[in-house]
Amino acid sequence: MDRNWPYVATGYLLTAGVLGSYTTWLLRKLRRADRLGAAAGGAPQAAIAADAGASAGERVS
Amino acid sequence: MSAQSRSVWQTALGAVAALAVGATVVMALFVVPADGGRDAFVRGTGQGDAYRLLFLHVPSAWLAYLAFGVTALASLLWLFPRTRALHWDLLAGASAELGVIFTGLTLALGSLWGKPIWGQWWAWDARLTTTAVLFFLYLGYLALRRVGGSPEQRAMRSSIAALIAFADVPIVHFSVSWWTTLHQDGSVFNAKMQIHIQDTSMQATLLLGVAAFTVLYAYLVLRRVQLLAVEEGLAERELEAAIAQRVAAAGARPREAVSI
Amino acid sequence: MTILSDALAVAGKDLRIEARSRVTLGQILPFGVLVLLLFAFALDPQSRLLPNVAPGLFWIAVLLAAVLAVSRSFAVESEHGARDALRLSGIDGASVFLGKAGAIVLELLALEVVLLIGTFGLYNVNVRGLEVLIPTAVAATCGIAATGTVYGILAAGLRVRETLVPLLVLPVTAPVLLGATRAFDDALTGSTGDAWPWVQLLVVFAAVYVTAGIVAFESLLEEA
Amino acid sequence: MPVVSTRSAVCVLGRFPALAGADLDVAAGEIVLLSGPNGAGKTTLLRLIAGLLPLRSGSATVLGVDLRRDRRSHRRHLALVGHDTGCYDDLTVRENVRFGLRSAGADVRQADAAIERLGLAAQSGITHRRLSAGQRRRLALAVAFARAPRLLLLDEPHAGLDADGRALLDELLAAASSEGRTVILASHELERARALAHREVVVDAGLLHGGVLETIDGDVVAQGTKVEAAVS
Repeated sequence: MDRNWPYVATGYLLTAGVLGSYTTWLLRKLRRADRLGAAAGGAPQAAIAADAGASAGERVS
Repeated sequence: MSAQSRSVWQTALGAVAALAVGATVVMALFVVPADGGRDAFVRGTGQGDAYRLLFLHVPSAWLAYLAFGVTALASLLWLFPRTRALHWDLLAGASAELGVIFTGLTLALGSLWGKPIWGQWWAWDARLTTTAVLFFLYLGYLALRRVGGSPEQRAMRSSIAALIAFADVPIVHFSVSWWTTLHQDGSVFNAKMQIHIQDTSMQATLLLGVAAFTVLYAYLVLRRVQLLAVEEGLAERELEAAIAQRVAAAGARPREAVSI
Repeated sequence: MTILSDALAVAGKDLRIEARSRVTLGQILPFGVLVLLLFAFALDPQSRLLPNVAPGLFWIAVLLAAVLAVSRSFAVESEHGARDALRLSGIDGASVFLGKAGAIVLELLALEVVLLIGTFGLYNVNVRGLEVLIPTAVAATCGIAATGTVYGILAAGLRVRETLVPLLVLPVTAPVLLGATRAFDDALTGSTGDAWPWVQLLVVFAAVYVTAGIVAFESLLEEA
Repeated sequence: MPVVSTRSAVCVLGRFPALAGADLDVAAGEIVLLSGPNGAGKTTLLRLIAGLLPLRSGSATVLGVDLRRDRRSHRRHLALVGHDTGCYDDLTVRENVRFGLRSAGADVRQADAAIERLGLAAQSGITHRRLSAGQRRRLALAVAFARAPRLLLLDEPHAGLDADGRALLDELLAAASSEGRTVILASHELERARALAHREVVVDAGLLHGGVLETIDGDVVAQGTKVEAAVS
């Protein structure tokens, strides 16, 4: 790496931070909404889908 | 498709997105050579390592445009009576949200690249300027989505706003690029954002980056729509319960005959 | 053509209200001139900077005033439920759009005349190229009024109207600011030939948004 | 063929079910009183009939138009006087009435007669801003009556009116009914309104009692016969 590495590092960390936190927020909210839905007599399969997807999503972040 | 198999698909999509993005990062940071080689960078004919930012910048920019295109398409499908369904509005909203995120990233990454190469954080480059206008256009769109009302009202309002914003994109792009070519400041714009592709690994990495971000977008937009749909469903169920409650409450009271 | 005569009735009503309430004359116009004055304070008037940037400052002042004019135009409709009365009257959405946008165009053109005189006086600019300045101003104003009216009805009746309208209108009208400023610049520096492509851009912009307004206004009036 | 006919009409304001299944029939020439506590859904019902609000479920037909398909084309034949006057502050009484007529495609020369009839002749050149609450109510009624609509929807029309104004309003409504025009009014002035109305429909928590016509037809009502509400 030449002397511009701080810019490159900032760019990559920023991207990881933004996309990672958005994904985490999204999946957490999905899980909570699904639990609420299930509590209200809603579709439990949606909750399963959310939990299954969550692990994949966290790898993304 | 059953919920079970849908969740499997989604998990797979998420995993592919994660792997592809990871692979892009590894390729971009550790595999491809510096632009023009170290000597070229020292001599000032190459961009050295700074250009590695473009492996994120270019896919982000592509995604921003794709996301806004999807928003416009979904809005059109909502407006067209034969395909009118609320999930198009949810898709438009989800896609615009991701579009704004990717537009923001594009601007930030462009600035980070511009500082070492142009010597300044911001240059009035046509594409950068257009992207900045886009960012605010869709920020306004997202603000409009949050103002309340029934789902149908929101869908009508936002789908028309989305198409108005989308119609503006070519006009903005055209006027801005015209403006910058007419009044160019010279030296600052010598370094173009394009990568001088001397190496197939660069090309492959760029393509991989675009593909990876596209898959990531697909995964995120699906999940976002899902979240919006669940929330919409909850609100809908509350409303149904409220209607039932009103009916029951009124029915419980004695109905005295009214005569005049 | 009932659409056009209905539009005239709506525009006449709006202009009559403005003539009587004097909000445009008494508040929006002074605001525009004030913006011109503040630019001079912010940029050193002693330097040769002001005459050079005068076209841009003029159009920024116009845009800010236009946002106020749009807000005012829809405040009038929501004051005593007039919007519902307008819907109930059975008047066509396209007429309402053309009428309200037309009234805003006339108000803004009047405002631009004053602001232009202000710009020439305050920024020490020589008047040249009126044959370019006038079509530029008309085309740009039509574009601004059309987008403003569409977004005005989108945000009408919302509590956040005052803050939402600028956020929606200003980015969309960015090409107008760009084009009108360049055309004015060319006109004032005497290279009128360079200005015509910009005027064409402004005409295209106005055509796109006037059409969009005519098509979409009915749905927005009814369902948004 | 009733002028207004709704079945299980559900109307939602934002996320609130303001109307939870309204069944209402109104025959031509009838004066129907909507009574019920605040928040029962009277205003919502009137706005639904006017076509200002969409139906969530159920059906509504007004002046022969199915509101599920078309909420606009019947509007030229009806007038709604709501809590707001629908007028412009900076226009005079005369200009407001004329604009109301003009925008409805009616003859603006009827404006002065309507103003005269509502007792606003002296205020004809005064702006809406300077009118008192009662005068504003009279102006709103003038705009509505000037168009001579087939269906009059009145939301608390007596509110703010003085004794003369109330008597005048009753007179106008009776006259409209005898001309075959239909009137639906929501009111808390029960004694006054009951004396005027042919039928009372109680709106309670978004539901209607006595809304459906079972035993009468338009003719009976048009003769001014008081009809007992058909209530289960």
